[in-house]
Amino acid sequence: MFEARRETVLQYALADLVDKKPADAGVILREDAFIGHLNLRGNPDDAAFRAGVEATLKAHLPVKPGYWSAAVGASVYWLGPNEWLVLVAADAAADVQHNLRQTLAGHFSVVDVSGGQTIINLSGDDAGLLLKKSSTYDFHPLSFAQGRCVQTTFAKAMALIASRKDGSYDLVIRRSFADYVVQWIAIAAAEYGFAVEP
Amino acid sequence: MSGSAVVQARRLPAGGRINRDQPIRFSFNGIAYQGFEGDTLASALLANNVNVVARSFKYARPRGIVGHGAEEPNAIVQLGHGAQTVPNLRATQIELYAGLQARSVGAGLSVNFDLMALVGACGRLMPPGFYYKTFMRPQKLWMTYERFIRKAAGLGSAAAEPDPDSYDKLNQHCDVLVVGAGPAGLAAALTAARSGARVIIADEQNQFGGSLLAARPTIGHQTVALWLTKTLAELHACSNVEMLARSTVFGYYDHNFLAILERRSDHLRISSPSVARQRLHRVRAKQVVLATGAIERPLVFANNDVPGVMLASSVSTYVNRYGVAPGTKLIVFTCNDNAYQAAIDWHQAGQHVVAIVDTRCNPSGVVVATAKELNIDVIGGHGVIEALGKKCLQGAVIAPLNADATAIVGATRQLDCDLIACSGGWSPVIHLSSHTGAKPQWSDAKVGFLPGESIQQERSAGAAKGTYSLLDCFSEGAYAGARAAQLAGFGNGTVSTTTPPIEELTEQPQQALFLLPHVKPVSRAPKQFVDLQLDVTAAAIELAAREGYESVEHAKRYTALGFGTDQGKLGNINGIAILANTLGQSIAATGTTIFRPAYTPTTFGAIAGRDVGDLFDPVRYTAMHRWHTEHGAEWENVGQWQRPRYYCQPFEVMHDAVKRECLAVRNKVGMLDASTLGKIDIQGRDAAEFLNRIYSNGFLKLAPGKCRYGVMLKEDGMIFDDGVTACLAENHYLMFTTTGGAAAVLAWLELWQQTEWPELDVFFTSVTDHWATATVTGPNARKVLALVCDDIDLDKDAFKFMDWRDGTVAGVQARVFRISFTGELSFEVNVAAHYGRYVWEQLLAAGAEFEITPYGTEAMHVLRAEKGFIIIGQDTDGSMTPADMNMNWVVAKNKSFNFIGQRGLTRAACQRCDRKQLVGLKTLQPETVLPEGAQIVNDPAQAIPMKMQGHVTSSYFSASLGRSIALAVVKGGLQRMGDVVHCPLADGRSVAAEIVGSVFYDPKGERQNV
Amino acid sequence: MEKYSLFSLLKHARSYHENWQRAWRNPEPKSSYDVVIIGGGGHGLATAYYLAKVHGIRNVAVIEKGYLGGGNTARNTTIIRSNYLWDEAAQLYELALTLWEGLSQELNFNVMFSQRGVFNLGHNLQDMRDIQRRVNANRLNGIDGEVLTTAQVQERVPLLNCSPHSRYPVLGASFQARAGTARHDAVAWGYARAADALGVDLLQQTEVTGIRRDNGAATGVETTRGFIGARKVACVTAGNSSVVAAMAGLRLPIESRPLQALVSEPLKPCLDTVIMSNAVHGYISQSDKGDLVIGAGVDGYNGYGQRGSFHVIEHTLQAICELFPAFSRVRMNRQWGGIVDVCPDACPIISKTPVKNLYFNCGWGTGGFKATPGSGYVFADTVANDEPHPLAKAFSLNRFHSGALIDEHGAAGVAH
Amino acid sequence: MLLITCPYCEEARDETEFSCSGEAHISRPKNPEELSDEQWGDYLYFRTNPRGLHHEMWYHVAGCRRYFNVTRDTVSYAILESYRIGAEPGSKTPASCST
Repeated sequence: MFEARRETVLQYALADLVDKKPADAGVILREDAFIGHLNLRGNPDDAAFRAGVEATLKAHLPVKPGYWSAAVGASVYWLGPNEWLVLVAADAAADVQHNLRQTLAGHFSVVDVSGGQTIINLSGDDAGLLLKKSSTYDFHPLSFAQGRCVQTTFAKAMALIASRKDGSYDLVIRRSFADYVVQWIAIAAAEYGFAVEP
Repeated sequence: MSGSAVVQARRLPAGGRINRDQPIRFSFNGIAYQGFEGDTLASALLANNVNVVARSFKYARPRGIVGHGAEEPNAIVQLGHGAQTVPNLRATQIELYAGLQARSVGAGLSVNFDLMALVGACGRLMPPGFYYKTFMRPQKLWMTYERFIRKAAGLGSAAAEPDPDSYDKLNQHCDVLVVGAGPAGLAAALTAARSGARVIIADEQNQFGGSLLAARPTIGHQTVALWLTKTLAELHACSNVEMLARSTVFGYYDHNFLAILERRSDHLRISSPSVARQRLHRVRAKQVVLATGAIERPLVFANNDVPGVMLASSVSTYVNRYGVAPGTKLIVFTCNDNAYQAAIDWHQAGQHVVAIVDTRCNPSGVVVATAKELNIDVIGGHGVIEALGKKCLQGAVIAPLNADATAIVGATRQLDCDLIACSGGWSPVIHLSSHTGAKPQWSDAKVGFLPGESIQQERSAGAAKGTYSLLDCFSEGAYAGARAAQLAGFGNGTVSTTTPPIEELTEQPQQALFLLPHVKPVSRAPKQFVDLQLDVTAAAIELAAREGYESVEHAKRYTALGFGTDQGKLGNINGIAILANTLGQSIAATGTTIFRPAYTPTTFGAIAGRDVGDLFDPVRYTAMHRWHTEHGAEWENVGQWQRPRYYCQPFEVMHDAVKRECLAVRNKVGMLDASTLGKIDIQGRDAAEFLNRIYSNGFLKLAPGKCRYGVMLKEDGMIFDDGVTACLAENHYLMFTTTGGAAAVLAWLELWQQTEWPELDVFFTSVTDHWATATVTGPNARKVLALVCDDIDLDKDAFKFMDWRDGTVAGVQARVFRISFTGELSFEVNVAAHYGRYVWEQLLAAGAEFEITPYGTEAMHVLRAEKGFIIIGQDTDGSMTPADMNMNWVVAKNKSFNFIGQRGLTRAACQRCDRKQLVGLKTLQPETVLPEGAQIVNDPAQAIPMKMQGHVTSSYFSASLGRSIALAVVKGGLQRMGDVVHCPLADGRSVAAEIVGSVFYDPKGERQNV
Repeated sequence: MEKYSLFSLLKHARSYHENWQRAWRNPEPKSSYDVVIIGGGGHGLATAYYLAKVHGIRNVAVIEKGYLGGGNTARNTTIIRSNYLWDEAAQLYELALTLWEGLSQELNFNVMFSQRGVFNLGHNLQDMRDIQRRVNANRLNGIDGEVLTTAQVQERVPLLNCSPHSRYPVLGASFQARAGTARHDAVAWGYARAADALGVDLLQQTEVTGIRRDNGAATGVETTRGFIGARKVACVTAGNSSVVAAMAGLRLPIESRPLQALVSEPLKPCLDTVIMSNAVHGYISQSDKGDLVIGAGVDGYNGYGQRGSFHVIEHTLQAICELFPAFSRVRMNRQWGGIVDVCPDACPIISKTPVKNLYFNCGWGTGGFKATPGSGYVFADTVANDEPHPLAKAFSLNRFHSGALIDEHGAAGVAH
Repeated sequence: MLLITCPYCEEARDETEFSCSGEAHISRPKNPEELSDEQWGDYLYFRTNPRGLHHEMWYHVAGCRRYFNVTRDTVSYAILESYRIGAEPGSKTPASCST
């Protein structure tokens, strides 16, 4: 029978960077691969929809622009007035999608986009500076505290950028742009010391 | 570097903000010199008694250093050499570093070599605009004339090799941006910082302090020096303050966006790819304080360009900040109190002041008194009307003037001197305020242009606003900082800082003076220079006006006034005043000219940033990209995507590879990476209705499991995109778009749903990146798939052409589509991209026994052309309707809803029968391949201009058919089957071809249905 | 008109240039004219000149709200070429190019038309197909042009980055040898001086505030210097066309957009031709003064501010550094913006209007400067005969109703 | 360099996140087939293009992917308001009066 082999989005891009691991790195990159990514659409003003989503995901559905919520099974990111990104365990994606379809009624949509994007976690003292080099958005801790997320430009690509409790940042980027984004980060971070965390 | 460093003859024994323990060796025009740490190239050259630093642009006259900063018009040098050379830097702005090598620009062999002066002698033949009046005959000779003109023009030289350095950018956000770190700027930053606002303060110099850095260290100024130290210390300690030295704010753009160039490595002489040589700060500021200071205005008199004529403030700066005396015998020539300080500084430095020549009849007041106390000879009511000397100043001709200094009222006399420090007053640096569109206001009281009414969230303070008293600068800056912070939401606008206790100097009013009279009329007097860099004289401006170039812009453009690299920082106002005077109107009525970015010249590379080379534009890869790389793929850029164009095997050239790939698909089986096609998931109750409106053909009756090809039109009826859409389930569809069109199509769908049909319940989600697609195509395609897929019934009746099925391929959840772009039996296998390469390799392994052959876009193009399938953007160009493409079958005739583009199609021009239509072409010589883009005519013998009937859109040699084939659009082509047309080529040949149907291979389309 | 020549220069040098004649008068407006031209830019002045010269209509006023040639004439990057794709456009621009070739002599004013050639680079296979198509069409239209390989381009432009490893390698180029650049101000001044000499009144600092109509026909213009009657009113107000049209109750298929440009500091000769790249999005030449003259793309929004967005300049300089890595250390001296009237098909409107005796010449987008002589020539003819000049027929307003657009986007691409 | 407030993201973002899609409030005729070529051409191509206040549509392409309207002065480039599709602009100043 078949031994299905899967590859992480950054498998090759990071392979080229393995030697780049200064101890005093100001920017540390880690890929959180093989996460279940679901794109969820629906009407937040529809109480049934909101309740259905929150019951299924056991997570809060952020309706305030630019926020994300974390829960045990799933984290949910605001993408637009009727659009969210739901992150779940890779193998859970299919079930969660199924359950949402079971629970929700009316006008909604759920799409599995797991293969199309990946998560880059940026930590280190200079991670903020790296964002400043790469995006026009204001990531000052006062305005971009933990729990905030934003879809914006990153270099000449786009990213969903979220700020985490531990002070690091998650970047959700599209697969096809991943090599470009990593090359950009590696070059931009060089002056701070750049490390890749397995 | 050649020779040994010579002594610094003009260096004062003591004083200055230089480190005398750190001697620095450098060279200028090949001669070795020595300066000190803290010097600029200019101060070091003056210390070494280098008077002539350049030859002038038009008249090749010797020129010396005039200023001490961004205003310097003469001391323009070429720094370094090879790939890292930089043209046109100002010596006054180059920090001295060990090993610095600089050359004069423009000059021939040497600035002291006088051959070029011959050109100068012809000066009278070169009035402004002389080139508009000559070099016209014979017409064909202009290109020759031009070559000489171009050689003579231009300053420095660009490098001839790629720039080895790198540049980057920081996107900054702040509440208050303070531009300029002089007294006003520092006071503003301090008050704003104390309010808690996020503050950025930028200054173009290497040290903060502005004019304070050149202040004489006397008792009165001790307190100032102390204040400076303490202020800088406090600012450095503030976590909410970012201090940018060596950082020029060069542009003020809309919505309070400002661009700052920070120079980071040149002065350190390091060059490393990881350290950007320069950094562009892209600042979005809530509020801005412009404390950009003022630039002293020179006085315009005969031969005022002789080396040794300087700005008064520059003389003070060289003495006080750099410990350099740029001469021995000083004349201060002024029409205001302010310049007396230069004489006082000079005197304090133990140098000889010949006299202060003041155009005001009986100068009085504090500084005048001070000067007199020091026994400095003050000559009132006089002016310097002519400077003597060529390469260095040898004296000055002074004359008694009438009250408004417009006429000479007595005998002239000569004064012996080698340095003239002149001052016509000050010009506030209003460039940035002007960038915002604020219209500069002329002030007779300040004798200068002041910042116009603010349009953006900005305010000016200090000298930039015409406030010249140190005390007022402090308080004005402090207030501006507090106010800016308040408007940004910090503090209540009250000033929290104290200004240093210094005594207030009351100044006597200055005289408005822009051109000194001469014994001869302006047109005949020795040259009175207004714009030193471009050799624009007072006579030139008068002539321009006389010839009718009366508007400021005409006069400027006709004479080139202000078009130099200093953008007229010294000359513009004198020039405008002289024009106004010539026209007999006020300066205010004559108007200023709008300043444009950049305030000072800004490196291309820094504005480009890191987005060059590999990072110029994102490159997009599919999940199988590395496999392609490892297997000899030659690439084609399709939009941002890189797609394999063909796979080269040993000893193959492109033609062989493409032929091999094509034949494999037709006779055996081939495989294409089709992952780049755009894919949009569409869900919602009204999805079908929406598709039916957006596509030209019907989509209401597409059943789950089925696919349909569709064409999208713009409202004008022209083809915009095409692709297959599959019905995944009830109210759930998957749309394929062209590779290049994906983003545009998604935006297009959202546009109509969001703005026109919000009542339609439908959601769109891009899944382009989620799916990796391997197209298995060819007679053996089914056999290959069967080996890796056992849960889909692949039987031709169970899984028909234009069906799709869910299943597992090589153990991976997959969607398989029976759609074909080759005309062969095809299965498009879609799997989550993580498995893309794995499934690709499994299919290859399974196909090995059938000699499965990976093929690229080139073979794909040939195969689809053999079938007459169009490619949007190649066979169409935005002016083609479905009918033009012979695709009327894709246009629904009786939809209930008038679909997008339907009305456009019925316009008169779209109904004409002589529109270009898609046809096939068969060259009469089967082996001749028409060039794509060849134009088509009926009669190749006709005279030029020929009547063109259309052009070849696609053309290949078809290995399967053993002949060339082409697609073309031809006027009324569909009615011309069998006609022979001609393609006249560049090489003179004309290729004859027969118009045929556009389907060359398997016209009945049976092969894809098997 | 005083003849300009080396001899006149010598003569005047002897008298210290004190006796040069005015280049043009500064007349008081008459109460009425046969033709009033709104807009004293290159096109308007050229129209006036040809009306007087070719059609003998000399009772003409050119009304300019600012100074002559102060709009796009003063703000463009001076590129001149005629290698357009479609017959209609190509023939119009070719007429302009042939007029350029004799213009200095015609006007006795050196407009410094420098036929240094223009390269249009191709960076992908479709670029090259389009280049082939365009050059073939040009050739059959009698317009010079050739397709060059990468090697040929590299040989002629040594500093150009032709590496196959660059992000978008240069795959080849089209080259028009007769194309080039000219001194933009000189064009306006030359036409102004020549038109003035033929009796045309040039009214500067005079703003048109309204267009007076009498039962469907234009009868004159209201200006800041009072009403001026006119048998015919011709509008040539690039960057303001919709505003002027509104004065006559007309709407146009035009959007006015910022178009930005910049120059470097003056450099010794380092680029002796004109390079344009649509795919990489930049174009560059070197002026006789030594400045690198660089054009950016059109901004994405409407704007009358003669300012655009900084990111457009950033993108353009990325393209320039990509094409000429050696220019990365060169410095930008000045940047500015013009206002271009963009038509849906990137082609001009030279047309009669629903209002009788009112004519419009607009919508040149980024192609205006190079067309100046041809535009003036055919527009003068159209106005004089109240009938479109043969070359102007295809550019009438009604094409936007019939649908007979001339889609030059392919050829127009980036600004030039 | 415009700073545009997206009414859905409820904050000001850099211009580079958006693309402008031209004049706002041009709705598709309900009955295209009944329009003359002239009327259809007007809908397709003819625009107000005012010098002054302009209602225009923007697309937050690098953000929430929503279309929305903006009232902007085409001379000063000052943005007076951003509002959602379907909403009416608050600033009704006729375009002509401002310069």
